Amino acid sequence: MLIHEQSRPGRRATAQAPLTTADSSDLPTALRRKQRAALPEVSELQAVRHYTRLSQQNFSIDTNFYPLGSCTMKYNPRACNSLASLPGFLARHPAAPESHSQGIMACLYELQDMLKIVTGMHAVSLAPAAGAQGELAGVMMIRAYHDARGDHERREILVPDAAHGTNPASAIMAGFKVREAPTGSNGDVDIAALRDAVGPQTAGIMLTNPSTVGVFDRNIQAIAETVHEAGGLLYYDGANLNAILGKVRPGDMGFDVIHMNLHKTFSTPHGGGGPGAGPVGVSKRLEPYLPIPLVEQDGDSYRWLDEDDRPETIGRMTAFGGNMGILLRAYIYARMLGAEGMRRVSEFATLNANYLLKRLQEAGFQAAYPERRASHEFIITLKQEAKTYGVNAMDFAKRLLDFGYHAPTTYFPLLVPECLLIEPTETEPKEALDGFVEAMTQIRKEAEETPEKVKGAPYTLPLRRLDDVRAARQLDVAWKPASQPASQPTSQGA
Amino acid sequence: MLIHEQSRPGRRATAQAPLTTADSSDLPTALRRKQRAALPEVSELQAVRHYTRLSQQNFSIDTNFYPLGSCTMKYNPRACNSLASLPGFLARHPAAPESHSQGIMACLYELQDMLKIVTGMHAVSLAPAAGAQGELAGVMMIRAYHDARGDHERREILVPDAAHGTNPASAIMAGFKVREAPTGSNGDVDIAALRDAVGPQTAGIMLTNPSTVGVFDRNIQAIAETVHEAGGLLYYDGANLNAILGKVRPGDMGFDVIHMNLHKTFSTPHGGGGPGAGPVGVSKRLEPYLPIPLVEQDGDSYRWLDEDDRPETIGRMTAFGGNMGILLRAYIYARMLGAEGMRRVSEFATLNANYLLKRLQEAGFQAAYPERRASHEFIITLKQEAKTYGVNAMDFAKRLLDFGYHAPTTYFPLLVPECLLIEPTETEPKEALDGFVEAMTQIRKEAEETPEKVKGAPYTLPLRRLDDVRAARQLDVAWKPASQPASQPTSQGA
Amino acid sequence: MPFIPHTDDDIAGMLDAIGVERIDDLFDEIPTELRAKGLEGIPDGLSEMEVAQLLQARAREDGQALCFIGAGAYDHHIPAAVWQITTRGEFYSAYTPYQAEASQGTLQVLYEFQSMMTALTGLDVSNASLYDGASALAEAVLMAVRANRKVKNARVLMPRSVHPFYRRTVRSIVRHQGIELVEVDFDHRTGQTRVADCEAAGDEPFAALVIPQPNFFGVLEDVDALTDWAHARDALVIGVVNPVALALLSPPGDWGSEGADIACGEGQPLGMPLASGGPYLGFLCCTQAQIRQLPGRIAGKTLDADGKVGYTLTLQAREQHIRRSKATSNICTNQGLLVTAATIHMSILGAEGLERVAAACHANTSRLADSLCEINGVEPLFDAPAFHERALRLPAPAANILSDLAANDILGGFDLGREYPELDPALLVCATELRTDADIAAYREAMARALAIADAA
Amino acid sequence: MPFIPHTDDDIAGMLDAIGVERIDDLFDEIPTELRAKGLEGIPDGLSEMEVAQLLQARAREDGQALCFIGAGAYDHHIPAAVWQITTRGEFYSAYTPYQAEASQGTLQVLYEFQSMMTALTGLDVSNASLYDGASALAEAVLMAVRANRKVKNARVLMPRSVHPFYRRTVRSIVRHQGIELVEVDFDHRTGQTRVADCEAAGDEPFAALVIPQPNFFGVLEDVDALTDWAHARDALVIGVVNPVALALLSPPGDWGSEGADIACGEGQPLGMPLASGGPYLGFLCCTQAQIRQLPGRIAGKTLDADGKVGYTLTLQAREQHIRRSKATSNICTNQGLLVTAATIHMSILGAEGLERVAAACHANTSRLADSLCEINGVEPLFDAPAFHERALRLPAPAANILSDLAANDILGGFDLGREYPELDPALLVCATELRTDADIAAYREAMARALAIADAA
Ligand SMILES: Cc1ncc(COP(=O)(O)O)c(C=O)c1O
Ligand SMILES: Cc1ncc(COP(=O)(O)O)c(C=O)c1O
Repeated sequence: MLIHEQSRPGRRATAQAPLTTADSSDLPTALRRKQRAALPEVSELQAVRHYTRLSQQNFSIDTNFYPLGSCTMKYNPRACNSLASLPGFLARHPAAPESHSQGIMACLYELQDMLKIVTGMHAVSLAPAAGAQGELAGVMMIRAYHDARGDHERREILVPDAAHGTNPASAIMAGFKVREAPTGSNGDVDIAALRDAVGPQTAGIMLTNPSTVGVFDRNIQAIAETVHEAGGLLYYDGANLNAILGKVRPGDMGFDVIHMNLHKTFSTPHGGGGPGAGPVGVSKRLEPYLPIPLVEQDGDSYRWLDEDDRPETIGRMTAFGGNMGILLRAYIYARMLGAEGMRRVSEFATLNANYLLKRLQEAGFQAAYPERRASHEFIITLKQEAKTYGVNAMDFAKRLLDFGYHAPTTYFPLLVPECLLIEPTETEPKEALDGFVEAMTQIRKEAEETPEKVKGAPYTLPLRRLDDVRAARQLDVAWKPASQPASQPTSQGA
Repeated sequence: MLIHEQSRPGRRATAQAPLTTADSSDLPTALRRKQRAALPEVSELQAVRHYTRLSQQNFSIDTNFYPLGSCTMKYNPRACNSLASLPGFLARHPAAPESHSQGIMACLYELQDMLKIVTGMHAVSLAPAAGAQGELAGVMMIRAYHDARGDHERREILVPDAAHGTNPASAIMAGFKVREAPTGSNGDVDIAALRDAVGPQTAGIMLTNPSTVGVFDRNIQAIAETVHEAGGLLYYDGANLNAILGKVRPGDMGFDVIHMNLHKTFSTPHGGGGPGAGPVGVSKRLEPYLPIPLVEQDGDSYRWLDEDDRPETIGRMTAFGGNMGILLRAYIYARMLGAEGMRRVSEFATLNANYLLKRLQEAGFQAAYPERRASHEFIITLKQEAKTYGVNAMDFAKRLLDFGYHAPTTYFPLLVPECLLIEPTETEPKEALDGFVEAMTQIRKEAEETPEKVKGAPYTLPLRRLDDVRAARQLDVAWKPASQPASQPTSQGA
Repeated sequence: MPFIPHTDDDIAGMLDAIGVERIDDLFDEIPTELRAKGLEGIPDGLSEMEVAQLLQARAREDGQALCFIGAGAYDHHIPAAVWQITTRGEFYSAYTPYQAEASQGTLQVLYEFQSMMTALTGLDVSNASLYDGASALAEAVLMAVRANRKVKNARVLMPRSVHPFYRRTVRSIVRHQGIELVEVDFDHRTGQTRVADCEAAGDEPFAALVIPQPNFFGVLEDVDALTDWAHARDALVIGVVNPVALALLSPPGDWGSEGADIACGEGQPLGMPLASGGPYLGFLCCTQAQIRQLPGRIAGKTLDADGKVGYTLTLQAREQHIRRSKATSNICTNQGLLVTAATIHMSILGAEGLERVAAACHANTSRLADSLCEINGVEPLFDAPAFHERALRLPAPAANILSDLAANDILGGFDLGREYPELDPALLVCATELRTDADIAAYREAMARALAIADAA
Repeated sequence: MPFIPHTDDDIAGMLDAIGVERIDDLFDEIPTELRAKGLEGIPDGLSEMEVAQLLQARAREDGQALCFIGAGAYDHHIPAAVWQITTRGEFYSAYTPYQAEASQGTLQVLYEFQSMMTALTGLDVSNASLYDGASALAEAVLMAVRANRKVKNARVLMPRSVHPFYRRTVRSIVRHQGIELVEVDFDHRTGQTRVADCEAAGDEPFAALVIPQPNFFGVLEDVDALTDWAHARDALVIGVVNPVALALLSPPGDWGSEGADIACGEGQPLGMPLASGGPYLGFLCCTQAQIRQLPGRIAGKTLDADGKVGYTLTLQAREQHIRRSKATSNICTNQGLLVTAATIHMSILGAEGLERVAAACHANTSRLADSLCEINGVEPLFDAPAFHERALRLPAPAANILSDLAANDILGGFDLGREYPELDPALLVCATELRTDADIAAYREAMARALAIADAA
């Protein structure tokens, strides 16, 4: 039941609103609202009960193993939440003067610094609000670089076919054309095809390494050389940083610009779809273009750098400098890990992925790249199962929910048919991985014996399988009052 | 699965313990632990996931209508939790000097004051940690009073047969004998029997009014007179204060001493079995005996009163003066309500109870006291249903769980056969009451048509009906390691 | 090992199963010369206790000054229930609800949020959030240009009375898509954007007009006239609105004779703490006609296999993960948790509660402005009805006054001269429902002192 | 109406259904002359916002001084996860788990808590909490007297080295049950309770001996000798223990040749904030033989109708709601939410984590004591191994020194002379793992200054 359906006119059992209605009669009538907005009228208890019960209908890290590939669903330490929510941090206005901001600025400055070190980049801006915004900032900096050199013909960005959808979309937003770079059958970028693709039109290439097919591209140096020689720059999609933290640095691989999804590698919560944070790091030649604001250390204190300090900046990505609360959480996480802890992240993420891959292979599942090491994630393809039993990747995914496991990413990357992209992360114990293998094995047995059962899943959740087609065809994206309610005049300041 | 069963030796994936083990080698070996305690070794994620999932297996106010009679399960405002948890309050050591305690002492002082006003008593102590401890303090004060007067023969406390079990148990702890006072067939105390029962041995009587049968004893003045004339004192069990808040005051009814369950009327959380707070209020003649500490206003500041200030005090009930965090929550709640809000509490609690009673009666259920008004709660008896369908009160209770309603209190008070004591509280909307009536009606229909179905309930919860007899017969009250684990020496300060 | 649950036995068993000797072997596809030698400069790990001590000290450092700055971020009371529920693990640690059956909590919240935002804005549909108000405006601009089939050029009229940071953000984001942002000046007497100012932008057609309500100065625009004027020129109208103000003000859907086409803004006033500027929540609503141009997630109602009502992400063909380079936007991760907070916040307050909050802010800000204007030399900058913020002319350099006030732990407002040199010295002030009479008196006193000092100097 | 959801329509409909005209009619069984006329003196209701402002001001008033007081309440680090989970509505707002099927969360937590407490104390069974450590000791005394079948008299030996507030509480609670509490002095050189001190209590049999470990002074008692001595006299042994200290110290179940019979104490160090003294958590464990004398709730394992494992309250025949006047105690509501916190706390820290915390407290307190004893005139009061607390002799009146320190926002310890005049002037100090070297240095400096002033005066 929607909260709106629990609403009753005149109900407002909360202690929240000011007890009296202040005078607002000076507001011109013509500009006033004529009828109250149809927001729910419920008691505080009803709201609490409603949203508490709704929350229970979610899978989440805090309740389930969640091996969603490319998403790095690992434990979000609770300390990050409580410390980022200290009153001093919550109360600070974004336009507070630097005199009242040194505490948070110290955190931000140190975070910039740590991100520089782990990525091997020359400078970092924390401004972008998520990975995709980091990408946009990144490709805009590439554009600014070429433009500043008068190199106006470089209007094409290469993007591997396996890349995340945000990569081409971001390139387009920055005014580029997108050209696909094919993935070879071994999972690495097809170098020959790449050589053919680069040219004077090449502004750059967007890669993630390990790539979204879950392998580390062994030719990365050759790729970098190829692109650089053609006059292009290399963009690193840092969504997969969890695989290499402390092991290999994008800067050392030859990348010129990188974004990081702090809501992945640095374990800030995903929140059911954000907020995230997508800081960007750059090599020296791109530094002038970094989005603002930046934090600079100035003797004993910190100060903001803005347009005045950075006249070539690509500018501001949001009104107030980014998702500060998320940056704080990432900072707290990074301080708890330290250098040693960061290295362990990638080591154990990789150990878990390779172990799980191996166990699934032993159980008869087919790896997309059986000759390769898994990075922090890997792909299995169910095309065999789909063909033999008529049970596809989506069916497996839905049936997994019945076992209490969130499904892996399905049908991404698109180039592998019936694929599951599986990322266990380092915070899951071996028992969780073993349990997952058991469930997958069981489902395959079901697919063989009673395929309809798998195709009808899920069964144990609050709802059975949902009809996506209906949702799109019979669009209903907002509750509307049955009959526009009888006009309730808003208070006229009485 | 128990958290212990998820434990693996050597697992400790938390950032919690100090990173190094400090030296403790100076502790004498003979006094040291020889073997580590068998506490679980799990990761922080495992603990978070385990307890989050466990929590989801509870019914609670925040998720369910919970009409548990005598327990006043109403909305616990979230503000009470967050404000009582302000760092300044959480950090204060109980032995902090008064100079560092004026903030909380102001709250406690005002709470004492408000409780005096709402109960009509002369003075209040916040010390008792729960209702039962308040009762103990109360009867101890009665004893101290008689003892101070040299009235050493008064060793008997009268307790109605319908009283809560804590009443007789508390009287016994204070060294009294307990004599039952019978309830008349109309729900009021049997006055004639009472008159016969009082005498020079009478120290006092423990009553709650409205009583635990859910009616207001109309003879309260006659009772008071009878007991007072016999030289006894009147104790008011304030568990039912929610029924009369702002409507009638125990002090005005003639009571000499009262405890209040702040975790009922003042909406502090029940927490799955506490903590509560059971302040006591007294008439003037009992004031010297109040348990300490008390807060006194002294000009512009507040000071503690302890044994030195109150030489006749019955003393200390806990080491540090009570459940302060709960007292703060009650204070916050009281301030949000104000006088008007308090009156509304009893009005709407009573409205809800009488409405629900009426609707249930219309649906064919039998009230225990059909001629009487319900107070904030009422009793229905299912003896008819038990006889006709073989489906008893417990079966109804269990089946209600399947409908998402917590069961009312069953088999209490004992004098009404197959009873359900139902207390909807004022914070539930009419829809919740109507839904409950529907569920009850449906269950009665099931009892008639398919009694086995009701007797087998519940079906939709994580577990079916639990075997209490087995629990008591094959006692297992603590997990023990399968084999005492191989001796793990504790660190010797290295 | 913080957060890593592997025991020595686990590690040995797992390596054995994989068939390697040590974990490092798993990285053997990385060219040796690339392997990072170390993380010099990254400090050693700290226990949670140590980090807590550090962060507590830092948070204390920033103090809790008395805040009279608004300028797009408002210090409202947030019911305690909002974040206690929002941070429940099931909301906090869930991903975007791709598996609808395992995400009904989040999905229903999104649907309810969309319902509430359409109710507030008076438009047909809402997305499920963008990063913040400024980036939402950028998306609105892009969307309007795409959506306007009648006007083929990509000119967008952007009043200077729109929040300057919003204008900068829009400029950053849309600059490479051939869009021309045409600045429209405001009337320096009233602070309003007049139709005449718009007309000064020239005769060329334009795809959209942006209308802020209230505008950055808190001044109320004549939204009806502006809307009708733009519509008469085949342009779309984008309203930039404050959702709390909408409890009292005419919703974009009611502007002019046809209503605005798009509304966007900052959701922060709906239950988000100031928190240095984020995470906040951008919202974007539009008419049914434009829904396929709307960027971002949208939750829709549907049925499950048993015919029960449920919710799922819909119209995904607009999005990057399906459409890639042809998507309406690159947005992926958005502000889901803030949407949850906003939804709970709105359901607890209801329309009447929001209305009371809005009225209290309005009254407090008026009282503050009146009180400051009692001081010699301080006077209202504009002569027009205003809401929520007030622009004041100062008799001394604003920067000095502000730093004087800050030294007394009063954040006195936003220095208008920094963004509008022609208005210097001037201050934009705001007093939400949280500012008491005593706070206002304290500000007035501190201001009087600061001005006296400035005067003496 | 805060928290009351009734609309005017609801009220009218409900009154109509009941058949009365107004709500007040429902109170017509209350004699008119008793109806309260009003609630004069109760202030008007405040909005949540206003109450928040008030409480924030009050909490600020109490500051956050640097705390070196222990004396039974310890300032430990609490993992952030503990209270974020404990305050989830399903734990926070549930009742005592009477309906087991609807309360498996709470019941399993209780069972796990009992398991952890038996592991820590080395005893067989644990209840599911009492109010606090002091009232738990009172219940332990009552229980021992009931349980001891061999000794019929009700004498209990109570060392003066037991926390003075615990002794007072025990006295209050048991005074009317014919129990004689016999005080046993301690050795003024070592601070320990010696067997010889116990023997001074006379030859009469006694039902139980209470042994604190560590004792109030932080001094470690010779628990083995005391336990064997008491057992040789047919008395039961009650250990009063600190659960964090138990991570390092021999558990009561191992004391002497047979082990203590009962252990009780304060659970506060297991995840509860200082919070002015409560709510904390009393625990009580005993041997299997005594289980039927154990007061309070006990959760037990059982099976459901399908044979699945579940948990339920058991042995309820001990309790007041079944046994009424014959119950083992009157306790009903206990400290369930704190049990939840403690259980989560222990599962996050584990035995090794608790051990490290204990060792850190021990080392910090030693460092603090050593550091203070560098100051002229400050010296250790006792010559014996100690844990967690240290008693120091001062060269000046403790009260003056403490208030001097407090003026510098340092809470310097517990004034021993108040409870033990013969020790005056002396201080009991404690530095938990949260006190840094800088904190200790700050204390030392402040103490030196305070003593210099006292000396000069
Ligand atoms: C590989 C990859 N790149 C980019 C992104 C986009 O990041 P965000 O969702 O933070 O915008 C994601 C995340 O979904 C991703 O997995
Ligand atoms: C009528 C009555 N009296 C006394 C008590 C005991 O109060 P507490 O549980 O707080 O000890 C209760 C509560 O259970 C009760 O309902």
